[in-house]
Amino acid sequence: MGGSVSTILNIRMMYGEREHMMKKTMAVIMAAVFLAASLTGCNTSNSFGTASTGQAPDKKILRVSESFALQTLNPHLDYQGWYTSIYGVTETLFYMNDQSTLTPLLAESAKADGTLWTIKLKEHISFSNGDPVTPDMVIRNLKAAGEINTRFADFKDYTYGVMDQKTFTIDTKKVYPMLLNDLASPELAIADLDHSGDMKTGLVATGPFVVSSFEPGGTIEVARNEQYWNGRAKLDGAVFYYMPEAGTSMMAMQNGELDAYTSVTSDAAEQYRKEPDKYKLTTIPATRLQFYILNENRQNEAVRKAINLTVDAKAIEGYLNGTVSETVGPFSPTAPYGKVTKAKPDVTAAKALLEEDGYTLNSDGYYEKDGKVLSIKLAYYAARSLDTLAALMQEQLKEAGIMAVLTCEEDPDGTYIATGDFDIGLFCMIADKAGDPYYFISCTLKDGAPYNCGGFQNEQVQSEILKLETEADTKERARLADQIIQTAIDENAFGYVALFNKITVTRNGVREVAENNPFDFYFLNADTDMD
Amino acid sequence: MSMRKYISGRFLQLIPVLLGITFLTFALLSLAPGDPAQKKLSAQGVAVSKEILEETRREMGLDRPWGLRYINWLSGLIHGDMGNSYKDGTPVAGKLIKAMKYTGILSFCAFLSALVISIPLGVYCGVKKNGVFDRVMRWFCLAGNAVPGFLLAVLLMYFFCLRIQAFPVIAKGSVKGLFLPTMTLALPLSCRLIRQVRASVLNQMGMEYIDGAKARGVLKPYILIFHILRNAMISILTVAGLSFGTLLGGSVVIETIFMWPGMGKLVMDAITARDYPVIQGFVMVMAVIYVVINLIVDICYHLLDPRLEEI
Amino acid sequence: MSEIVLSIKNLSVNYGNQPILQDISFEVNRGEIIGIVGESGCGKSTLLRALFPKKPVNLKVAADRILFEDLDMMAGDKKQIEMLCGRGMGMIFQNPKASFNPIRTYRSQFIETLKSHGMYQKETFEPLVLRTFESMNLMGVREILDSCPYEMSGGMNQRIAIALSILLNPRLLLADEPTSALDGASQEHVMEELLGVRSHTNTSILLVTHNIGLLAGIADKVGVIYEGKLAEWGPVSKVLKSPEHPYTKTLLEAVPKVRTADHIIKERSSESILKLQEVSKEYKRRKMPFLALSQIGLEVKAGEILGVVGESGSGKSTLLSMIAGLCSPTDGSVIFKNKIMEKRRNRADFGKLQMVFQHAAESFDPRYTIGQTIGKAIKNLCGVKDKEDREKRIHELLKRVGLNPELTDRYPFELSGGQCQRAAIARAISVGPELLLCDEITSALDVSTQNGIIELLKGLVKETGMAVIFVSHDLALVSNFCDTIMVLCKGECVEAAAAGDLIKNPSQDYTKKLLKTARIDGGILIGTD
Amino acid sequence: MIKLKSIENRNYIRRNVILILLLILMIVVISLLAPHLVPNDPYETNALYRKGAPNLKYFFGTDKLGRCIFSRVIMGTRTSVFSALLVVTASLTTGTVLGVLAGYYGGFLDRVVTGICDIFLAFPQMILAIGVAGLMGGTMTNAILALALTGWTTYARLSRGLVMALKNEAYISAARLSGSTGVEIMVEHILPGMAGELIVNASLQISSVMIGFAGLSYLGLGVLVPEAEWGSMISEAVGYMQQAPWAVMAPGAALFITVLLFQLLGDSLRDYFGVGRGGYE
Repeated sequence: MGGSVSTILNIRMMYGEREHMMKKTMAVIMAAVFLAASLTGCNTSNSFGTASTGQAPDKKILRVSESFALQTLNPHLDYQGWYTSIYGVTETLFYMNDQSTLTPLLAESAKADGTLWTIKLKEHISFSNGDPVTPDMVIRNLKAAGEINTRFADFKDYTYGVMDQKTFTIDTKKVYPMLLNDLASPELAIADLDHSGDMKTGLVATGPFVVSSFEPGGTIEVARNEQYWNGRAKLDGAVFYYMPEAGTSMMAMQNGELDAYTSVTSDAAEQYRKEPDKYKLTTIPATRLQFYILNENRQNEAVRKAINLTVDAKAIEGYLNGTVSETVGPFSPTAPYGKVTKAKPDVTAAKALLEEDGYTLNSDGYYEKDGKVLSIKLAYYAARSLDTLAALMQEQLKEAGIMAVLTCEEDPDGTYIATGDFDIGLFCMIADKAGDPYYFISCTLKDGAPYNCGGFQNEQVQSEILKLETEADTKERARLADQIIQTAIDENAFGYVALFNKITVTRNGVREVAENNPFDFYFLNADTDMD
Repeated sequence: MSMRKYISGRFLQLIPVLLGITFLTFALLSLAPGDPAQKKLSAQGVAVSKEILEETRREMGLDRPWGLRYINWLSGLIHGDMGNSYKDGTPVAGKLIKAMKYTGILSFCAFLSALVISIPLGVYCGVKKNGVFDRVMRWFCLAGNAVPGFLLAVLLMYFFCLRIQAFPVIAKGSVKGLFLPTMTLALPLSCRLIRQVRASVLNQMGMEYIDGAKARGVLKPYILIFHILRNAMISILTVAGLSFGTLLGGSVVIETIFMWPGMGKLVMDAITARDYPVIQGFVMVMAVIYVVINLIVDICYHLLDPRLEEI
Repeated sequence: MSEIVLSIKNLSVNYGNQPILQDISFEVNRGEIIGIVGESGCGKSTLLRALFPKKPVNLKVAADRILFEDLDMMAGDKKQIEMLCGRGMGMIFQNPKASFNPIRTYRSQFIETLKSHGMYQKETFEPLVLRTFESMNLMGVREILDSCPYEMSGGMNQRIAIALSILLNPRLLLADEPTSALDGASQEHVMEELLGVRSHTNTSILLVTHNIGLLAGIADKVGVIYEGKLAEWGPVSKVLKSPEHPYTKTLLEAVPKVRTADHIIKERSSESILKLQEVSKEYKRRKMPFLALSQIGLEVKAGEILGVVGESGSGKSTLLSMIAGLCSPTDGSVIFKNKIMEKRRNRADFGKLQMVFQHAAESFDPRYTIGQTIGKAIKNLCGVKDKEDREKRIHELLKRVGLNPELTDRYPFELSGGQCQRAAIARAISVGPELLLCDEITSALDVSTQNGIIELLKGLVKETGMAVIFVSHDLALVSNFCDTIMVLCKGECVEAAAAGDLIKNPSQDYTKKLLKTARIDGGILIGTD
Repeated sequence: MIKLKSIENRNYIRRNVILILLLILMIVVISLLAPHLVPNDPYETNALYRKGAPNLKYFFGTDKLGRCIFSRVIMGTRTSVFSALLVVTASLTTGTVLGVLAGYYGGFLDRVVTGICDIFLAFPQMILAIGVAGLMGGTMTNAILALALTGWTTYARLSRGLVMALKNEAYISAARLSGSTGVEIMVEHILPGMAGELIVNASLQISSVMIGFAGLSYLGLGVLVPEAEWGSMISEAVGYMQQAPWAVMAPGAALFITVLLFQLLGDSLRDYFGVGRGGYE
């Protein structure tokens, strides 16, 4: 501050002497001073940021926009693993292929008897600095993740053992069939903890790319990992810009400054569909599910059934033009589990049900029973376009004579989810976390589960859930899961509306950016290419 | 009037204001719905069980009453540590300084270009009162104030980047990237400033000493520069100083659209993610900046108009 | 060059479409001082503005001939006329602060002016200014040049303005009431200076004023303007001694002269209305405590008129506002009918004590009519609830102060200065106070209306027997009708005595000086002692 | 004292002010009768005609969900204009009352009020508004509260300054001497004296509040999605500006015209009352 005070002091002196000098008219000098100051003001600024790397002529650099930016490169912290995986820098022991089935990556094979799992690593896997990946390093990674990531806290309690150069054992103390699915989550990436320093500026891992420059909370550039254990990346490198504003990404794409990006808004998608020669749009249902919980303590069977019959997921998918795909069950159609059926939407059948239950249509088109209009409380929160979904459902219920009263909450978990104060409760969450049905079922259908707040109680379902907890064979697990979910649908406790689409836009000639993989945390890989 | 005593006096006034603000923000944050732990854990929409939630809350120290948290935040502050951000654990001070650099540069350029635009135009309108140019400028300024910032930003970007390809869309950090956000901030600001400059110029022209100077046959440019503009600078400076404060608030909208990682964007994300330490730090820094700006404006005030002696 | 500097032949001037002056003709010879006198608003300042090359925008000037030396002002070429500003004719304004930009040093404004006329050389600048200042016995050139106009008093500003215009050595100097805003002492300096200018540089001066007494000591010829015409013109001795036009006669009588006849001591009841004991008041200005009043003691009996005289800044208005309760003394106490008055006054206290302010129009809220404001005073203090009764009392009051009653529905700015002051007095006496405080109530008025107000006051005192404290800077006026006089200087009471003794044998020399200046205004004129 | 301009100039300005007031009255009437003027239901979605160009049925075309933009703009007047008026009246009354009390009585009360003002002024208005709206949840009442919370300081400082100036006028002391109590003086003399300046600022603040609402809506903190409010309509339509420019232009023009009218009102009132340059932010 001292600086600016002194400059102001000498303004006063400057006025003094200049008056004496009085050579040229002051008007000219004043204007010149202002112009000079504003120009210098502008170009001092280019000394601070890194000028944007234009398209280097010979090198193949993929330019991508991402709506999230990392502060540090530590893959185990919170969700940062998702992004180190997107940047093609980190890999996990197993990964989910496009059919969301578990496939080995760094690991060769895994088998379990009771609670003891033996996992064998692949032969020639190595870090980007050439050091081989040892079981001991893998175990240290899993423990580190357990320490700092509360969602994987169990990993710090498991007991580990090293069998030989390539195999190690994990004892999970109680039967936990979903261990391999956990090992496939990007948070459990394997990094070289000895040479990555504090992971603030660099990261040594096994992925096809290495970090070449990283600006916390801003742009990150990756280059081809010359010592990649699994072949050679086709691209020379990639740049990931932090562009939170969807509109800006669209304009950058149209302006030729971007080659690909994901989570494309419906408006942008419609714009890209207009120019098929330039852009390629890939839309697949991903793992984020929009569903509603019907409160069994408040509405009887007939009303809930009528609601399920009225909500028309196909029409909703139409309105949200391309951001979501209607779904029957909570899981993506390509997954091996979640093969369930539900009744086709049929408003007349719904009305018949209501009339059967003693409701009569009143003058302004709503059903009422002994003087009271059938008004149901529809609670939602204004994120993940649940607000548009609520508005659309309100319109559809109106046709069936059901008056839906919308209430928007800022924090669903603190309000209607906790208190159960709703007739229909909208929610949106990731249903298929790592290629296994148990996670969603334990969150929404199990007794006392956080999102089982609609009074859903079924002895038979509870016993099936218990069995699912310990069932190792994947086919049997799928059958059990299907049966559980089918009962929930038949009992009209839940209504699965739509799965968010993973929309990826790529400039023509860009291939293999995991655009067909339902999971959000895969993007850049060795096969990604552009011409 | 000793400058140092005055400045230190003003800074002393800062202490109660700071205490007031930070206490108000802490109270506001604790009353607000939404739980930081919940926001942090389910950032990507993955639902989380109750125990994990409880544990994270304990880890973040949210289980203690907010009064207690306020006190140890204050004690931390005295040792110069503003605590760490909930979102990614990095120290708040670092994040704020980096964001401050970006916002500082953007605000400075916008403020300067606003001055360069509005002072000459304002003076011309004042001197040529009710001429054609003056009327046109009046409508231009009224219109300039009537366009919301984000609409102006998108229209400018659409026109400059897509239509005439003058500027790249992704130009964060470079001089070219500075032009569009500066213009979007500078235009509405200069609309307000032109009106103010015109008003103070007219005000000065009505003063008696102008007749005195004319009677002595002083030439027109001297009257314009040394009498009218010099005295008018006092009120121009006050309004400009105040508007610099709002600029420094980092107009969130402009920074989001133009990917300019300034303070506005930082605090906007912090609010949605209920990142209390960052919000606290931001509020503190803004209060200090605001008082400093007022101080500078006052000092210039006294330099330009020595009559105000009651320091 | 010809002897006649300026000759005007039947000039007529109007503002927009409102005629102000008609067929004015006169000539000004080199080195001659012409005095123009007339009531305020009779158009004497407009005459100066009409003569000056740069005219206000809506001033329309028509004349057969206006010749400045040999340049025809009406038809001459524009450029040359423009050049006259400052070089040919200088202008001195009534408001001393008007000639300089308050926050820029004199030096920069002097240089700027000289430069505009291409007369500035760096080396000769300071000696030139030194010589001119010496000729006008202004001391300390360097300090003056480096200080700012706001730091100087009104008088100094005016003298420096004259010095600057002399630097450009104009042939004619137009002075528009240069002294009316100044107090006695600085008035005297400015007059001497103007005489000095005439003798040193043989510049002729056109001096405009509303105070005819002033011209006696300075002007060679005098012109009297009455209703837009030149009612009288001639050498000063003829016009002042044996005026032809009746209006000039009334002007002469209205000038207050120091009354030397002995004052009849009215018999009064000994009951004391107001007593001040060692009252003093301290303000905080520029960090240093500024003693506005120190240890003032005074006593006023019922029916007594106390005159308080002092120059501006002597604390006389502070004294009044303290008595009225608008501000509280730092120490000492105000005793009203032997009850100590604290700062918090209730309605009963106000009922017995009222005040009239200097600028009458400003003492009325512009948004209410005269009737409403007076009505409110009656409602609050006399508790007269119903409307008709109040209406009747207002009419009665207005008649009593010599205003016709249908003025009640008129707004303050629709009344003349004199009428406003009478209405203010009506409001003050509406509650029948026992003490009336008058804060320079006549100094903003013309001499003729001034006498009217004084007569009204004397009548009211005789009628109601209330006491009056009359504050003024004009000793001559005060000596005419006050029973006792108190002289204030810089917050201290210099002298206080019965009017007669104070005039005849003043003990303090400050009072003697005041008397001398008061005599110049009125005394020389008639030649009595 | 109020400088009264020359008479014929004032008639011209008065005619101007009345003309603008009429136009604003028209807008207020539109917002009052909105539910009846609306050609079709502003909330009714029409899947077949999404982002449709303006035609006879939909004068301004339709938005992303096929809702009639014309009717939403008409309904929007109600939310935008009324909430802006609400904010301004709230901040005008609180600000003026506090400012006058602080200015007239001075002393401790004055220090407290200026202290609170400093605290609120240390927050840039937009950031405090975002803070309150963001933390308390994005509803209209919160947005109104947020903007009112930051708006009152302008009036408090303005009225305090004016009272300090008016307090020493001769007619105030005269009124005190003629027995009017403090409150009477404030109501009868001081408030009318300031009315001009306050009204000018109020009308200018209405326009900046409306722009503020639009900004809040753009950040998703303004009004709830289905409700029709110009700010949220603009921010939603900006996304598909290239496909359906009318979706942005219609609410944009409506906001532009209304804000322009209030600015004009403020400007001509300023000339009418001949008051100085009150700062409005």
